[in-house]
Amino acid sequence: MKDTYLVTAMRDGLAEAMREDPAVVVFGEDADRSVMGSTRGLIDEFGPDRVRNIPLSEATVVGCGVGAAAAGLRPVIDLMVSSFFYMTMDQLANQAAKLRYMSGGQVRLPIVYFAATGGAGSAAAQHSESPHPTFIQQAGLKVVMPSTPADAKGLMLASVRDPNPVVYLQEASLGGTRGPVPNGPFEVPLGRATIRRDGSDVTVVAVGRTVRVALAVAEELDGDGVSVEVIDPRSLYPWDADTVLESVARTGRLVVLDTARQSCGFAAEVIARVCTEAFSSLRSPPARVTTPDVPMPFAPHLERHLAVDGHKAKAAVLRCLQ
Amino acid sequence: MKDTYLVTAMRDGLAEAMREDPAVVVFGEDADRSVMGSTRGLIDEFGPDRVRNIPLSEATVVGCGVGAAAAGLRPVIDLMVSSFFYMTMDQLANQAAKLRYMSGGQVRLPIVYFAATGGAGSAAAQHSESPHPTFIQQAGLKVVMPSTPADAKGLMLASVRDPNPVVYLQEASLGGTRGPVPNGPFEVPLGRATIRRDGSDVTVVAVGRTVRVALAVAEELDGDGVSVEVIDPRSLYPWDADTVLESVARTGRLVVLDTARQSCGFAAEVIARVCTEAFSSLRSPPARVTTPDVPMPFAPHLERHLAVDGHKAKAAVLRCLQ
Amino acid sequence: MAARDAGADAGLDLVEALRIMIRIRVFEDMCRRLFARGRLPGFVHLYIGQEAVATGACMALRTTDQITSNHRGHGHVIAKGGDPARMFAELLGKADGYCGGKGGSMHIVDFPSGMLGTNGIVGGGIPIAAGAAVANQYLANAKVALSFFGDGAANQGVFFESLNLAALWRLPVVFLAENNQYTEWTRTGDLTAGEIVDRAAPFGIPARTVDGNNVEDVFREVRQAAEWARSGQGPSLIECVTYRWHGHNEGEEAFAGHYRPAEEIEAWKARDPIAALESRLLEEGTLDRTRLEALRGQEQDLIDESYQSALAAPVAPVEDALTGVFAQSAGRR
Amino acid sequence: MAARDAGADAGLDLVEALRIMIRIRVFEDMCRRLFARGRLPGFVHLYIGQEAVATGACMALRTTDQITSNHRGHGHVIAKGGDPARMFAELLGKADGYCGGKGGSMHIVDFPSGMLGTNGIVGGGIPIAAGAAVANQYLANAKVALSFFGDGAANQGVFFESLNLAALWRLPVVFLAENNQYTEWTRTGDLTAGEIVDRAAPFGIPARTVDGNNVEDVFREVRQAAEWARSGQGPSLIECVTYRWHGHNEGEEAFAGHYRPAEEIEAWKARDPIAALESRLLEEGTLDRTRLEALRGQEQDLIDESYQSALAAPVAPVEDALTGVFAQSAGRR
Ligand SMILES: Cc1ncc(C[n+]2csc(CCOP(=O)(O)OP(=O)(O)O)c2C)c(N)n1
Ligand SMILES: Cc1ncc(C[n+]2csc(CCOP(=O)(O)OP(=O)(O)O)c2C)c(N)n1
Ligand SMILES: [Mg+2]
Ligand SMILES: [Mg+2]
Repeated sequence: MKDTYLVTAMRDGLAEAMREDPAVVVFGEDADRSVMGSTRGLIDEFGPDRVRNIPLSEATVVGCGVGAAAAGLRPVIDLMVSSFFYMTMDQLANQAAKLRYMSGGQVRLPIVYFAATGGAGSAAAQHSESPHPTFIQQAGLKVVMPSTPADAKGLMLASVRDPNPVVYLQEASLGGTRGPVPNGPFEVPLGRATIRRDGSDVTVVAVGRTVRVALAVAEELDGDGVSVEVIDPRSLYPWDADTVLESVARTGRLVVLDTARQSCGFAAEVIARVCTEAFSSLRSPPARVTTPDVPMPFAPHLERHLAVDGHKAKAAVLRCLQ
Repeated sequence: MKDTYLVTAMRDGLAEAMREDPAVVVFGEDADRSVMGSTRGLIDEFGPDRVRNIPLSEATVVGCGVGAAAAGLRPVIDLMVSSFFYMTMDQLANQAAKLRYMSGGQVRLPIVYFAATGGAGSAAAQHSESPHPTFIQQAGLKVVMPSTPADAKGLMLASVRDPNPVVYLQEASLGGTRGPVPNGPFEVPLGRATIRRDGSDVTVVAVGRTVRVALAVAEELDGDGVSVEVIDPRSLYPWDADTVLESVARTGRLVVLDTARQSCGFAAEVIARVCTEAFSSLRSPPARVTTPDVPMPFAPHLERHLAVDGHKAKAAVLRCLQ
Repeated sequence: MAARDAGADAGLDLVEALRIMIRIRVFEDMCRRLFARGRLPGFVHLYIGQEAVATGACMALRTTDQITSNHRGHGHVIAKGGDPARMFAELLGKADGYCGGKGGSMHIVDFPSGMLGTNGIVGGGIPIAAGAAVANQYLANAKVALSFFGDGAANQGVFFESLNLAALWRLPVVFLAENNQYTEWTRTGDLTAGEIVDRAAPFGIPARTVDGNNVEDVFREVRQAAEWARSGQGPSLIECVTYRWHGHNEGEEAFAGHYRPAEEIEAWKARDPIAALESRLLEEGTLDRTRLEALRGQEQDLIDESYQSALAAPVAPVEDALTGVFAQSAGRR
Repeated sequence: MAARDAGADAGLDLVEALRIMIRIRVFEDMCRRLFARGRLPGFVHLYIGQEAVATGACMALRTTDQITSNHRGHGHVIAKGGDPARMFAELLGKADGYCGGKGGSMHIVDFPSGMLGTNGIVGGGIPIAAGAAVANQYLANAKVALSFFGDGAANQGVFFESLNLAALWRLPVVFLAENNQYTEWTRTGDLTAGEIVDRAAPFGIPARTVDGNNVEDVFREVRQAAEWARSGQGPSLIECVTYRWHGHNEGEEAFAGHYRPAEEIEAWKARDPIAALESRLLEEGTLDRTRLEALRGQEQDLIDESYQSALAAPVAPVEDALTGVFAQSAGRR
């Protein structure tokens, strides 16, 4: 166990993967010095052949990942900021997500595409996207978003070991948060949620940075005798619906917190899934607290106004309990 | 009134827009001869200056739309097949969808981006996307999908007249269907749904080609004394939730048919909206019938197996009625 | 295609080249007839007229080398060693098609012969080939990757981005542009400023234009480029000037109208790469009429039998449509 | 900026040029200090060292001409006629900032002065400028569009796609590459094969390299390119070689380490475009020390007052965050 920053833990998970398999090669803009810190120092241990700086040609680099994986590498591609994924959507959605299926299973594409995601503090509209629903929609990409340093490391190792394309999204606003992280290699299995806090009155499913929001609300309401269960899906595709359904069966209430914009977001999917499959177990209307349907504004007070915060989350939980 | 093919009606709507405003200029691959038919013949009336063939540089052309609109044109850009939108996602999502908001409202961007969408009969995975949820997620793009020739014409004129970027999706499989279309210019207002069939037992919200599926099921169940209301949203963003909520308040039951893949699709949004805002009016679990979470296979029998069809739709409706 | 491999480091076996070109022609002609009779689902883009490009290029490569291709890819698949029976099976959506019927014409993958995929996205295969080259270079496996793409694809940003990356990293990759002078229904010149071959110069990448209807010229250039890449010298661009005899896709006539002058089409048909090679081999005496007829007959039989076997083959169970998105077995290769 | 317009078809007013360059320098220096004191939210990319490029280029344009810019855009906004007070207000997230606080440094738009936007996406502004040129050409309004972008952006596919389209349609657009020799923390040469200026040739687009630290050279080239475009001759590419004195973004020191040799930075500081112009104007006698000091003082005062007024200004009500995505009024412009 070591107390570690989330972004460092993510880097450590990548280092473990590189140690165990020389086919793991990292590509990114300034991957050597690493603007975000997620690849910092790797070049010292693994050298410039395995840690490569790339030109600003994101679409091509994402496509190179497909070709390199088909030809025997396990490419890990740092796209820096999740907004930049949009430059690469053709290679990501039309090629990486579909090639295995289209080929009738002839190719395996062990690729990890990662980036910092979400509002990071006045980074404004082109650096504050939470585009995970768009990746989930592709159906051919696994999508993960850790909320703790330990998960950041374990999910990274699991993602690199997975034989499929994985989009690994690191909450920009959590990069500098610390937490205990086991030493050495370990996996946090893809597709498995974790219950961050047990509760019996209401189930709160929280994504990424909103997990901390949910836990704070749970703590606060605990004083008022309200028992809140907090579930962190960690993997957003495929996601662990069973754990959520089982929880809602016990609590009868559901609130979903998501950093993505509301329409067709992950919160919509969780609510739709629960309502179509466990309608009878719901004792009150489900609720969602998400980023509203607007681009992220620059001004701190405007950005704050849009954030999924404790105030909004608590209000949603209390509404469910009425 | 004239009996017209859907794709021709769409073309006629565009022609009306070009007649009323010389600032409307059309850009597309083979726009002069028009592979899909949606711009066929326009060059004869409006000339090569207003109907332009473009190189295979979709990302740049979509960005040109933003610059041209900001500088005084009303560009209409034909991207041919909705899968190709992925090539343009940066210019579409980071620029077109956000520039007005980011600029504090200084610019208006009257742009229409259109393409044929959805499975078209063994066009396979890279020509059969139904990506509307990805556009809806952007929050800065209006999204429409007509299901009748009359709506195809009226929505096109409304889209070109709208001062914002509109993604106009024409169901490839409906292009050759006929229906009565009023002569001359008329608008089908954006954001307004229409009730295709009145009913009292269950509300079926159906998107694009699934509207016909819903109507057929409604007809069939009518015989068994089941009264099905069929709502065609026509606009998917912003969409007319009021009409749906009002209907569900009457019927107490909801089934959503969507051509997009299930996870984070439009069906998820409709169900989440109704369950969070009108939970008490639901007398049975809502249901969705969508394309499963896989790329579209080539073989006709495999593709058919994934389609939203009458069999699946009827089963979903009957489940709601139990 | 051991034959080709044996010859891989020697010159071009012209009779084998003729055989492959004829095989492609006959395969495509069968597709034409099947499509006309409504027997082929989906889009069909024929390679007829361009056979010398795929044949010359793939015969200059090793079976272990990789290629990526585009929507007009049947010729590339065959030339790289593809089995016509499994191709027909794919086009018919059968279980033992290359992709089990999931891919179809625009997504044929034949991994064992280094065929990484035809592609429905114009330009989509270019970065994929560059990526394969990144792997080859890193693994030092002496493999070369080649990307076939059309003149239309040469206007996609990824083409230039790939040239830049390939030049920077000296990737063992060959960019092969098939300039058939039309992008769908529009003249290449109306969409493409300057010459495609000149687009490599700014990156310091060697480039050549060759007669795409001359299989020997194509072979020579690609062999040179492949060995240049194999020896660590880096990428090359080759523009093959050729012509497609048929429409952009089968069945276009109803809508396309006459976008190509009849004389132009005739002039190019008069430059048929197959007829040219045949008469040359006959003149040289390398072949006589009997052997030529025999060869033609063999290829015709191969295609006919391939089609019959594909036709007789079963389709995949419908449940297959729902599986195969993700590889299951976790962990290392 | 009427002054500039008056001179729009004459030569360069060097004193006015010096004024603008100093204004940019002082504005950016204020940003530096504010950021260091934690007063500026978000990312800040300073233009210090590159002032001659924006100034020479924008003074060669008319107010009605359009520009698009990038993440390092403060200099472009000021040179095109932007109001420092509204810029500071934007950087501070105030209501009367150019974008009401919704855009910030990377999204400043000043529509009336033809400033179509700084941009957070590297390369994002290039097609937008080409599109503005499409409109200008169609509307025959004699306007020219110019896109400022960095060496890093020259590796984005849209750059090449835009060159091709601009050449095909003879668009009235000027592509202006500011090569400050680094893409974030990496040397341009490690990411960019060949010379950026050579990338226009394949499309038949005229291109020139100029000393980006010499405001007159930049002015002359851009004026020529703009008139070339205005007279219907089409696009041009200009590569301005320059250097940024500061980090890629403020506050990078903590992580970036020393990626640029100290001598290199010093050598470029010795080539300060402002100092060079000052001493020249003093030598020529166009300016004397008193007038120079006065001019400096005026710009310092302008910036100080601009900042103070911005600081005092109110922020937008939080509800504004939820509005303004779509234009409401339907129909025609
Ligand atoms: C990104 C993308 N845009 C458009 C299309 C539609 N399309 C299919 S083939 C084609 C023309 C390609 O021309 P070229 O590259 O010259 O190849 P050719 O058909 O001439 O062999 C077009 C526009 C596509 N498949 N992908
Ligand atoms: C598409 C995209 N990729 C990456 C980034 C991150 N980024 C911001 S500025 C920059 C470097 C740009 O270099 P250059 O174009 O030379 O401009 P300079 O900073 O040198 O002025 C990068 C990589 C981005 N903003 N957009
Ligand atoms: Mg072509
Ligand atoms: Mg630079």
